[in-house]
Amino acid sequence: MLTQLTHGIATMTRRRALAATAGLVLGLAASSSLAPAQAADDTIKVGILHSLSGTMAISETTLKDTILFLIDEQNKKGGVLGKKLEPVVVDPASNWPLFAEKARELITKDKVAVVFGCWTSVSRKSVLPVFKELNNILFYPVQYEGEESERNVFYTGAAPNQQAIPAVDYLMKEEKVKRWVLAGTDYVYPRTTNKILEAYLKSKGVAQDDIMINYTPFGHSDWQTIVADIKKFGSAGKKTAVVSTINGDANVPFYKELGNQGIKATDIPVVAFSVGEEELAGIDTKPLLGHLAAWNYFESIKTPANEKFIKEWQAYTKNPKRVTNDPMEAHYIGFNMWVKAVEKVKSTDPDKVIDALPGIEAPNLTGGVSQMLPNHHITKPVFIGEIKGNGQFDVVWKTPGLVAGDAWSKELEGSKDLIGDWVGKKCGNFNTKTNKCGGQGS
Amino acid sequence: MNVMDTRATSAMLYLDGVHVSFDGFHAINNLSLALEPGEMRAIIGPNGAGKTTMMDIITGKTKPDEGTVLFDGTVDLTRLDETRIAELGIGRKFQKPTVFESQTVQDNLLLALNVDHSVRGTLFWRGSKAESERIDKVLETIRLTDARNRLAGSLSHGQKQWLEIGMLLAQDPKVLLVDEPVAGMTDVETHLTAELLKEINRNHTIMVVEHDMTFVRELGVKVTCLHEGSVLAEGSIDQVSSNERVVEVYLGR
Amino acid sequence: MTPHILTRSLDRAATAFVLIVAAIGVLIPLSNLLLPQGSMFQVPTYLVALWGKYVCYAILALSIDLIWGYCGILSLGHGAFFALGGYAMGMYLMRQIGSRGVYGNPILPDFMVFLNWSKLPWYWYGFDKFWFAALMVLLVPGLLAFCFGWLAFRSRVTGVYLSIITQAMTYALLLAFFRNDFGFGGNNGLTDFKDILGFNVQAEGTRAALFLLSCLALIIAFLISRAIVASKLGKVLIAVRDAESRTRFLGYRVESYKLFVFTLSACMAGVAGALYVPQVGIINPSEFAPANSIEAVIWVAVGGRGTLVGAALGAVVVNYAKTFFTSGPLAPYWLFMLGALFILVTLLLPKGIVGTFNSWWEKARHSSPDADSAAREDGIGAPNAAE
Amino acid sequence: MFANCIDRFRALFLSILLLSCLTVPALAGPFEDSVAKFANDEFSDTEAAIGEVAASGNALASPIISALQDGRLSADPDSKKVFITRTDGKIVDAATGAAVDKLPDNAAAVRLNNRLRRTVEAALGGLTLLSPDPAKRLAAAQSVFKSHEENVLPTVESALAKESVKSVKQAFAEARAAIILFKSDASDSDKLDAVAVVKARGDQEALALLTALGADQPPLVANAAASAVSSIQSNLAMWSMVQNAWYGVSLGSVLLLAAIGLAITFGVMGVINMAHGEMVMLGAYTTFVVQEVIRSRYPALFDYSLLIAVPLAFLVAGLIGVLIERTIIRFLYGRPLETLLATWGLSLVLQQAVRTAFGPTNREVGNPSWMSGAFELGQITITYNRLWILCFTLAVFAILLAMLRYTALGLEMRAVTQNRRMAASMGIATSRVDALTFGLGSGIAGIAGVALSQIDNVSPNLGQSYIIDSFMVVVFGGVGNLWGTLVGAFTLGIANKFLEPVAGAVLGKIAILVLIILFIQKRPRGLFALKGRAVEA
Repeated sequence: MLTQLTHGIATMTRRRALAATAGLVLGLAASSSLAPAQAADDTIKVGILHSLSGTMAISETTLKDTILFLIDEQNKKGGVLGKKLEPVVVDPASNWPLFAEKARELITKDKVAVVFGCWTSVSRKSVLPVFKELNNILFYPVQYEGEESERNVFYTGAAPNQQAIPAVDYLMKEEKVKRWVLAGTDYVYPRTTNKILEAYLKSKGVAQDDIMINYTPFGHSDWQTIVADIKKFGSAGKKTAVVSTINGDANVPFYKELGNQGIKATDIPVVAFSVGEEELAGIDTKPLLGHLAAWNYFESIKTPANEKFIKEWQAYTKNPKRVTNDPMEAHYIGFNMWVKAVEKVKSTDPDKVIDALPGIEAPNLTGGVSQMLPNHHITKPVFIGEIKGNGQFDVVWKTPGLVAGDAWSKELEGSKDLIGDWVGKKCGNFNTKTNKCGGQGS
Repeated sequence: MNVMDTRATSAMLYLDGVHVSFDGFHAINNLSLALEPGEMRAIIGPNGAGKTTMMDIITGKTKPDEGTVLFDGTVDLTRLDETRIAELGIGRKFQKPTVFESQTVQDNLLLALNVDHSVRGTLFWRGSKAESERIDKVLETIRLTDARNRLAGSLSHGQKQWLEIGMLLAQDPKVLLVDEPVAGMTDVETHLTAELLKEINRNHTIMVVEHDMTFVRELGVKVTCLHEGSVLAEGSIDQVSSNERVVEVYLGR
Repeated sequence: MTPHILTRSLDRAATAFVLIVAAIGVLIPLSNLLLPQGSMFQVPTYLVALWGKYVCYAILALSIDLIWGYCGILSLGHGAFFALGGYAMGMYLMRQIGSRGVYGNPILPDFMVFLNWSKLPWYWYGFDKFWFAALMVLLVPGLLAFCFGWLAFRSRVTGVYLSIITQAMTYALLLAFFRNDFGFGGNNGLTDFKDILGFNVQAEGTRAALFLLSCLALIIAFLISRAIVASKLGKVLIAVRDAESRTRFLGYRVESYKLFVFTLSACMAGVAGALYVPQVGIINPSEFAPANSIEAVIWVAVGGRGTLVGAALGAVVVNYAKTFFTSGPLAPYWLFMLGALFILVTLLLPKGIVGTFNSWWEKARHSSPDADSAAREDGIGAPNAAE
Repeated sequence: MFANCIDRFRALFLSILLLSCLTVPALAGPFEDSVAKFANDEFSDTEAAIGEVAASGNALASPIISALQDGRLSADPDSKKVFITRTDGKIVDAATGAAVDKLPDNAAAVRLNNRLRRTVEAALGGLTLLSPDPAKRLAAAQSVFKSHEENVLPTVESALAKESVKSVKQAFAEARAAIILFKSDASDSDKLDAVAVVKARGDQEALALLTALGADQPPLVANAAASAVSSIQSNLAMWSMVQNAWYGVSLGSVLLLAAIGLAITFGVMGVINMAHGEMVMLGAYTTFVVQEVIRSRYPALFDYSLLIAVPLAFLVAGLIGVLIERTIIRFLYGRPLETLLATWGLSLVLQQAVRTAFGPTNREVGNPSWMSGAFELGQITITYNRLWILCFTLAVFAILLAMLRYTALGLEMRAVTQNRRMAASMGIATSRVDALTFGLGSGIAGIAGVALSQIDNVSPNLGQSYIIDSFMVVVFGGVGNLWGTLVGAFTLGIANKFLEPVAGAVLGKIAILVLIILFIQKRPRGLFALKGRAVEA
């Protein structure tokens, strides 16, 4: 019955004729095969796979708006290959299996040329088999734990070497930090990042005793004990810093507790990898003055491109206070790269676009030009920003040039010999030691 | 306690020195009572006298703080749970008629039948001629043959009371505890119920709790009056109702 | 005389249901495989996977209905059994990847390699064999349900209290499976499956077969449930649901009945989870989220509590609505609809779709008070087919 | 030996320069040139400028540096002019002290990073050791205690001698001890005395100082320091027990606050309100709206924002509660499981409604000044917000208890819950009482939201994170008993906080859940269960 809703009344008569035999099944088939829009010829469809409801809506809604904004801007310029871009928005509702279902729907039913989407690693992992099976393109805009290079995915967020390691370097050099607290939410990104950092710190001569690792559940709200522990750990006579991979929601109570227990950035600085302008919008940042974040983009960076982007974004959203953040810039870069690749091969055929993408360059918003690498990651500058009283960041340090994203961490035993190379080797996990594709080998 | 070695008493049901309190309130206070095999006993008493609590104790729903509760002179009921006590042969009809409303009258009786009550037994139950004959017989006794396929929930109040008595019959226990069987019944129904109970009494021991004095009188059996959790008076209905303290309790002091 | 347990359970409506599910189970895969792509009547693969998912949900709904609809046990943690079954299957699929993982480690799954685990934890042993995994699919949820139920039913935790501790159970499992130390892949769970019994999980043929299997499992689960509710055991369960202590005073060991049906239901949920995982391609801790379990209860409520067909139907209808409303312009309002559905169904349609239909049907043919047994389908007062 | 503190010394070095300049005539270059360096927007130039300005002995040095610390120092990159915005809002040229009408358009605040902030702090600490304000002297002494730069010793000693305020004198003594401890040429006996002073201080920082003391100390001193360290450690270990207990009580108060409304709706009325968390969320959003209005219209009232929000949150959540009861719940009495499902649906609707109205992101709710910061009690830190929340929770609990016991509504509520028919026949409008009771429970949840907005995210998901915990508290404590809820909340809070250091936050939480499940087996009706016939009905 409900299938009728999905397709036009036009199909009704045909369906009714066949309903006598195996109506339900065939009806289902008819409904689905006729549903794809006939408009497919004069527009290019772009899938947007970001949660609009549920727990992840807090972060992902903005990214949906970003892509809509970018498509709008592109269409003003005449679209791509002379066709308008048509966004297809779905809501995977922060539900991981639903991500896979929606991805399948976007590719099979809506026949999109490319998908921009996902935030959490698990959502990306969930849709990965779908993109591989149906051979389509996913642009993933969020910093993540690395250890992945897939033919169908382009990672425009930071790999650990584009965020975590430069941040630690900064603290070591500029703040002379000798003792480290690695605090994170208990899931894959913090676990992996902390593993990488631990190995990196040890390689720099930091003793095991000088590293404290702590994990908390998602949405942890009672930070009293942990903040007290950090305070205690920090009073051992050596300069101490906290490297925080605490996930979005838990940050506000964490920072509130830090502020209230009187831990100032001058005593124990906290450098966070998941706290950006959007997250700070929910906190009174005065007590957090001087705590740090490492990103590849800050709204406060003054370049003409960034100022133009912010102005147009705020005009598009009709909200003069709307902030911008790093994953938005990642989508900005990714979207422009895709457009360039499509224009280069004059086709939206995923195979052609995938092959064309490595090597494509697109300006980022911080004054540089990012390039898509053969491992499907991009080059990005790394900035360290200090939290200011107005919820923005003040860039205190940046890498001299752009840093190339490593798909595989050099610090981890399992992946140090691996590289991703979809141009020469056509392989995401090429082992440079055995010269073979397929991981460590046995 | 010399409970287990010999039959301590010839009584079918034997309560001695039972105490129960709920949060400091003494619901049952040094209650002693004996019910001989084959006897029918009426229990009366004002609200809160502990009648229902006493039944709860006998059927294992409430555990007494102290005291002896023996069944058939040997079995210590305070150590058993409701299911075990029911299996021993003590059936109970509740104050508020409690039948399985969403099932048919016939199924209600079927469930009450004293046959294999294990999970396996019921899963592979196939029914037998003997069983359906017994159900037919009980239906006849409680005058619900015509209503056998009706849902129990659709019965009238009186019919539900009877159905519950019928379930007791199907259960075929040694002792029947009947809590206010005629509450809400018409005079005719009350009379019929009294007849029914007397008939059942021919081969079952019965304890009836009732407020309705006409009904108790009609039963014509030994009466025990409870008050504040202990026995106030015992004897024939005339003896009890002429007892000064009973009058005092019922009419207020 | 009462007929055999199996024949007794197949009244007209039940037979119709079984036939429809069987037809769907055969025709959808056939249409998908045999008809040419793009043909009007070809069911695309993505719909096969989607409907496969619905069918798994239908089994889960059935298992919830068996305990809630018939025995009055409202479990708000049934998703836990579903997820455990899924994890057991996921572990098998993980082991089947072998050296095709991104790190190429022949034994360790990828997530263990990148967290520097040196060897396989003991509880992963045996999962490389399908029979073992299949056994675990039944055993793990069954055992958990048995232990949990044994404790809870014996101490007579009932009603709301039981619902809340089942919720605590699934919440505790959610937190535990989130932990990477636990060895089940943490938040990401298990994914990137390649083969099942030597067949590529993404191949159309495998999908079709999995769909057929799911339908088969639904039929079997339905028949088992039917057999139970149509037996005297079913009457006892309803008795427990309606008047638990009365049942006890009749000499039934209520806790055994509850334990039996709860454990069975958990096993069914486990099977549903196991079939779900290869079709969806991922299993992760979010399946343990209390919200998921509550949602599954709603499927049953929508379809009709205490009617097996209703439970299955409810699962399909609600999930279809979810698929439909989470795309397109209505996407941001999906939660409004789901929420409103909960409220409206409980207020206006307390018997659910099938239950309401049944009573309407009963009323329509009220002229004969001794209603035909088939008309009542597998409704609450499942009548004796002997009449 | 100083290797681990180099950056502190760099900072201190400047302040020393500065101090010496107080007595020695200024040797630095033209003051204006130094000040102009602030306009270069380079951290290295800013650092140099701080040093030079501090060393200049110019009367403007202190105002410039405090302005820099507070972000009131701005610079015009084009004209290289630097300005101080004084606390009274007046603007002066930093180089000359001349008053200026307004800041140039392109003037921006001089930026600092953490290292510079420490430099500024140290410079200011040196400048303020002799400040007339005792609070500033105290802060300066504490800053010296941390940095223990030996060149300040003479100043510290002279300050110590002059000091009349006891607590400040103590701080100076400790600062002096810290310096002596690290002074290479101090005598053993002086050092032993210093160890004793630091040991007497006995806190984390004393411990840090003593641990940082290198191995190259004379054996006598090293031994004394080692024994001081172990004595401080064991003392702190004892305090950490107290600390855990306090954290537990504090967590318990949060749980109680979240659960107390539920104890009314679920415990007293038997309504399972899964949308309870959303009532809490609505309270938090009410606080947000109140603060927004105050920020834009009456900024002076900000400190009273919570006091204004409490009654409003009670009204908002309470009225919505009444509405819910009248439109949904009253049709579902006696069907607890259906109520559960309907209210869960409601919670989804409310969440998404708030998400639509206020956006999916966190909203900023500020802490008023009296809710910020912390104080030390012995060796534990007590934050004001937690303390106030505890007091607030207990007050709400007491008021609620009194209300149930002494008011007419309370009496009617108890009557209706105990025997609805009887109450109705006695002329109590039961449906009105139902609505009011539910409204009361919801209103209290709303109040809880005001308090929770101070420690947690204000986002549409706020309620979700408390609902399961709240139910656990009520069920654990025993339904129908407010005291049970109180004891339940504090028991769970304290148990959680003692488990957390041992098992970690995640395992601790799992352990608590498992313990509750097992506990319910033992006492199926909670800690304080009602007994007797009535509960079975």
